Amino acid sequence: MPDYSATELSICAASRMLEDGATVGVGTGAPCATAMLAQKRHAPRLLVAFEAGGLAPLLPSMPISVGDSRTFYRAQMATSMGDVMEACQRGMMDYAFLGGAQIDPFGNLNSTVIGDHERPNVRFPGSGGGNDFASLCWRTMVMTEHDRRRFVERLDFLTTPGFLTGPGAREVAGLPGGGGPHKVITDLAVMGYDPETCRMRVESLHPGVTFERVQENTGFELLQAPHVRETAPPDEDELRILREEVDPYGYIIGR
Amino acid sequence: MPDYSATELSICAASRMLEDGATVGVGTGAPCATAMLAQKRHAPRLLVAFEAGGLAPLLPSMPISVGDSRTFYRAQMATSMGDVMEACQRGMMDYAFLGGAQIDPFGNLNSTVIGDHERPNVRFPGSGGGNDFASLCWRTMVMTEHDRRRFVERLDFLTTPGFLTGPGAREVAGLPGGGGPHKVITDLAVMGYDPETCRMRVESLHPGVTFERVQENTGFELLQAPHVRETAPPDEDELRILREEVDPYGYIIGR
Amino acid sequence: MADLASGSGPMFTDPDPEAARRVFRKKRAAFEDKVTSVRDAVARFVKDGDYVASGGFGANRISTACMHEILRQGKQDLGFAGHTTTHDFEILAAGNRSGRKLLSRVDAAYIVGLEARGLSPQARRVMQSGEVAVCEWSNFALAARFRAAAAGAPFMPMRSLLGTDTFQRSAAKEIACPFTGRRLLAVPALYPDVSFIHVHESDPCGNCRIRGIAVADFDLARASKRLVVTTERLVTTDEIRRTPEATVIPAFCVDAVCEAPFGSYPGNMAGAYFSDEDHLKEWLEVERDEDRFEAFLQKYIYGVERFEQYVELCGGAERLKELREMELHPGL
Amino acid sequence: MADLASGSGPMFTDPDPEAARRVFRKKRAAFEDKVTSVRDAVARFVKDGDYVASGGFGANRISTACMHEILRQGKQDLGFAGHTTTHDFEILAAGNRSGRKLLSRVDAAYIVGLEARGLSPQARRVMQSGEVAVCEWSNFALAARFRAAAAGAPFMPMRSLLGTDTFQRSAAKEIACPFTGRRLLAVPALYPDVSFIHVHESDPCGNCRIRGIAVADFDLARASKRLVVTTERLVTTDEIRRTPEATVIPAFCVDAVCEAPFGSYPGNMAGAYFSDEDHLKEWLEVERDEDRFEAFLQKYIYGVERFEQYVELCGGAERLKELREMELHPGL
Repeated sequence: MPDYSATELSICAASRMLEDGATVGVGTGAPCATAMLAQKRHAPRLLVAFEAGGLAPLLPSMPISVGDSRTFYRAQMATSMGDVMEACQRGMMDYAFLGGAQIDPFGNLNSTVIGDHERPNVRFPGSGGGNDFASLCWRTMVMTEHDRRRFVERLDFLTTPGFLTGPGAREVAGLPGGGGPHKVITDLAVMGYDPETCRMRVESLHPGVTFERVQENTGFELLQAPHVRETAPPDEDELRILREEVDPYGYIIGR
Repeated sequence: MPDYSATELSICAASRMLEDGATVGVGTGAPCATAMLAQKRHAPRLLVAFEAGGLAPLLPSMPISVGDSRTFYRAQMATSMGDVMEACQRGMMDYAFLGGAQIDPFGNLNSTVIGDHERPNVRFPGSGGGNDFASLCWRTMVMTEHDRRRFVERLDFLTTPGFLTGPGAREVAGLPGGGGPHKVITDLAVMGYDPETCRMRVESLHPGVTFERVQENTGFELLQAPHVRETAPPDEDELRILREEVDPYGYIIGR
Repeated sequence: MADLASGSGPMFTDPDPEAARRVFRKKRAAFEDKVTSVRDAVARFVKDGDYVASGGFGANRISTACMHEILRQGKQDLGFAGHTTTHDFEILAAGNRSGRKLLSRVDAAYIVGLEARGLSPQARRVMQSGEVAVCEWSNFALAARFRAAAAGAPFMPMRSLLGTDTFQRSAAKEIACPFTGRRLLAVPALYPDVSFIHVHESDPCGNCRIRGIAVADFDLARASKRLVVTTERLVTTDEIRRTPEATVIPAFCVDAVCEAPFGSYPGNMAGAYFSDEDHLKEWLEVERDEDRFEAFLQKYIYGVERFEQYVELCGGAERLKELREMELHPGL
Repeated sequence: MADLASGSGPMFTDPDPEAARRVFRKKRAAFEDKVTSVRDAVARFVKDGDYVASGGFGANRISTACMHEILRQGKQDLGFAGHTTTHDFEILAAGNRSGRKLLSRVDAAYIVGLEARGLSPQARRVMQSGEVAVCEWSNFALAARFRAAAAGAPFMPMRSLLGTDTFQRSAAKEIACPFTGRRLLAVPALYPDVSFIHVHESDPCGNCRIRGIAVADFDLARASKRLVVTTERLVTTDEIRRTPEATVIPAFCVDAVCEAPFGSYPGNMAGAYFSDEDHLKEWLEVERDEDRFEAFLQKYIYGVERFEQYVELCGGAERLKELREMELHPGL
C-alpha cells in the first residue's frame, strides 16, 4: 500500500471517472493533471479541449494557462474559443472539469466576488469560461479543497450554474436539458447529487475520513448516498504516472 | 475614333464608375470583366471580393465561377462565404455589381421564376448571393441587355431588393439604411434613379442611341435626368486592355 | 414591433438544438480510423428520406464521387440544401427521371444553373414539374443557417432577404432586435442528416485541411449529424498535428473518410486541377434529349461501379494532366 | 414567453450595426502601407474615453508593447473588454494609481487573475475600490459579442449565462426563440473603438497570419472600429499571397501595423518564446507594496521610451534565448 497525498488521491480518484472515448473541457491545475493522468493510464482516446482553442493536443507538460502553447502542442486542431464553446453548445462535450471555487448544495459556483458586487471585499476573476462549460457540457466535475469557506449554504454570487435552485431549474432557466453537476472531488471525499432533490451527497469517503469530518468541513447539511463506499486509493501505477509523467515538477501535487 | 461593340462600350462605361480604393462584390461575366478593367486602368487599389470567399485576388484570367480558383488566385485572403457576406453586412462593401436579370422601375430584380412559384414556366437559379449583395452593400450596379422582356413594370418574383416600393421602403423593411440601386448599364444607355421617386431614369445615352429607342425597349415609363448626356465612348487604351488583358478569348466581349 | 412577418416556405428540418444535442452527444470518435469506400459510406450513411447537403461551391471542390454514388444506389425522397449547387445539383436531378424521385424537397439559394455555363435542362425539368417542394433562400441565408446549427443555436439574426419575395417563400421570420428595436431576419438552424465534403487532405480519423476558400464548409461540417469526407489524399495524423492551425474540420465531427483522388472532377480543385469545361458542356448538351441523356448516364454512371472508372472514361490521366496544367497556369 | 428578464449591468458601447456601418464604410485601405511605431499608433488611435480591447488570451499572444505604451502615454477613462485578460489587464490596472484613472469601465469575463499564477494585488485594489464600473460576462459571451459585431448583427443568441448572477449583472437579455419558443440569451454586439492584436506575421498593409489558436481575434479584428496590429515580423504582401488561406486578418480591417519582435513578452508566443514566469512572478510580488511597485514601473515602463528597452532590462537576447528553448522543447 503506497503512501500518497490527499491531492494525489483526489486526482487519481477523479481520473478514473473519465472513461476512454469521452470528451472533456478542462481548466488549468488539478483538472488538467487529472485528464492527463487518465489519458496516460486508461483513456488514451480521451479528447481534451481547452476553452482558448486547443483541441486534442499531445500535452507535453502541465499548461500554466488554458491558452498557452502547451494546450495546442501537436493538437488535432488549434482553433478559436468560439469553435470550442460552440462544440459544447452543440452537445459534443461530455464533461466540464472545473477548479476550486465557492460551492453551494446544488453545485452552483462563485468565482466573482465576496461581498457586495459594486464594492466587493474580494474581487475574483469572474466566470472566465466556467459558466459556459458548466452550462453547455453534459456533466460538470469540480475539484476543490474541502473547507467551510468553500462549501457554503448561500453563495455571495452565483457565477456558474449547478442545479440552480433544484430539480428542473436549469431547464426552466433555458439551459440545455439533461446537463448539470456530476461529481465534486475534494481532499476528503467524493460527492455526487441526490437524484430527487439535486442536493450534494457524499458517495465515497477517502481512506481514514469519517462522514462527520466531512460534514464539519462543510457549511451546509450533506446528504449521504445509500451506500457510502471508501474511495479506492491510488495504485502504484497511477502514482508513478502522476509523479513522473504528468507533474514531475510537482506544480500540482506539490513535492 | 476606334470601333467597338455595345458590350465593350457598356463595360468601359461601367468600369469608370468604380473609383480607386473602393470595394466591390462582383458576379461572374461582365461585372467581373468591368472590375478587372478598372483595376488595370485607373483603379489598381480597387478591392474585388467574391461571395464564395475570394478577397483581393490578382485575377489571372476571367473566372468561370465566382468560387473557382481564379477568384482567390494570389488573393490577400481565401476566406469563407460568411466572412465576405459579413463584411458586406458590416458596411465595408461599396458596390454590389450584379449581372442580367428581370428588373423593374425601382431596380428590384427577379432571378427566381417566370410564372407561378409552385409550378413555374421557367425556373431560374434563384438569389444566389445577389439578394445579400444588393441588401448589404452600399450601392448596387446592374449590367444587362436592354429589352422589354428584361425591363418590366411588374416582376414575376422579387428576388433581390432594389428600392422595393420606393423612397424609404428599404429602411421600413429592415434593410440597412442608405443603400440601394445606383446604376444600370445596358447596351443602349446608362440609367440611374430619380432621388425623389426612386424610379429609374436615363442619365446618358450611348452614341447614336435616342431616348425614344431606349423607351421602346423598356417595359415601363423611363424618366430622364435633368441633363441627359452622351455616354463617353471607350478610348484606345481601355479597348486595348479589355481585349488583350481582361478578355483575350472574348468570353464576354465575344470576338 | 407588431407587424412581424413570417415566410410561408416549408421548413424541411428541425431547428431545435435540444434534438440535435442528443444526436451530437453520440458523435465522439476523434481517434478512430474511419477510412472506407465511397460505396460503403453512401450505403451506410444515406437513408431514403434523408436531408442531404453538399460542400464546396458551384462546381468547385464538390464531392462528385459521392453524388454519383447516391445516384447509382438509387436513393429516394431526399431533401437537399442548394447554396450555389451547380454540377452537384445537376447530378442529383438526374435521379428524378422515369417515375423515380431522388429529390423531393430543396432549400434553394442557387440551383439549376451552372453560373456562366448556362442552365441545366434536366434540373429545370425537375424544378418546373412541381414534384419538388422548394423553399427560397440566399447564399448568405443558407450559410447563416449552417452557422446557427454549428453554434448549437436555433437561429441566426441577419439583415438581408427582408422586403422580398425570396423572404415570402422562405421559412425565415422577422424579429425585433431586443437591443435596438430594429427589424431583423431570423433564419432557422439547418442540421443536415448527412453531408458530403471534398477536401485536399484528411487523416484516417477525419482531421481535414482545405486549400483556398472554405466557403461554408467549416460550419457545414459541424452542423451535420453525419459527415462523409472525401479527400484528394490521405495524410497521417502525425502530419496533421505538425500544423494544427491548418485543420479546418476536426475528427470528432467526421463519420467516414474516403480517399477519392480527383474526387471533384469535372469540377475544379484549387491547386490540383481546373474544371473540365468540355465535359460539363457535354452534360448540359445531352440533357436536352432524354434518350441521349439516358445513354450518357448509362455510360458514365450506371454503367460503372466506381468513380475511378468514370474518370478513366473521361480521359483519365491524360485529361487530368491537361486540367492540372490549366490550374497551375491560370493565365494561359 | 411573458417573463423575459434583462441583465441590470451597464452597456458601455452601442450595439447598433447602423452606427457601426457608417464607421466601417470609411475603412477601406486594403493596399496601403500602414507601418508605424507603437508610440505613434497609440498616440494617434487611442483617445481618452475610448473603449479598448486586447487580443490573445491570458498572457498568450498579447500586445504587451501597446499596453505599456497606453500606460506610458497616460491615457485616461478607458473602457476595456476583459475576456481572459491577465497580464494585459494587470498592466492597464497600473494606470489607476495616485488619483489617475486609466480604467473607468470594464466588461469582465476574466480579470484580476493570472490563472495558475494567482491574483494581481493591484488589479484587485482597483476592482475592489468601486471606482471602475463593471459588467459581468463569460468568455463565450464576450466572444459572441465580438462575433455579432463582426457579423454586423446587433446581437447573437446563445445558451449559457442563463439563471445566474453573472446574467443579472450583465447587459444581456433573455429572448424567446422565434422558431422553438425556447428561452435563449441574447448578447449585444460589442464594437470596440480600438483594439490591439499581436500576430506572428503581417505584411505592411495588415494582412496577418497567426500560429496556433486564434482565440477570438478573427472576430475581434473585424469588430473593431480601429485596429492596431503588432507583429513579430513583417513579411511581404507577395509572401501573404502565396497561401491566402493562411491569412486570418485581412488588410482592409487594419489601421496600423507595428513591427514588435517579442511583442508579447513576458507572455507566451506560440512557436517563438514561452512566457517569462520569473518576471510575471516579480510583477505579482512587487504589486503588494505600492512603493516597490512605483519603483518597478519607473524602471520598466515610465523610465524607458520604447518596449525594446524594457525587453533589454529583462535580460534581452540572453533571456529570450532561454524562453525560446522552453517553447521549442516543452517537455523539458
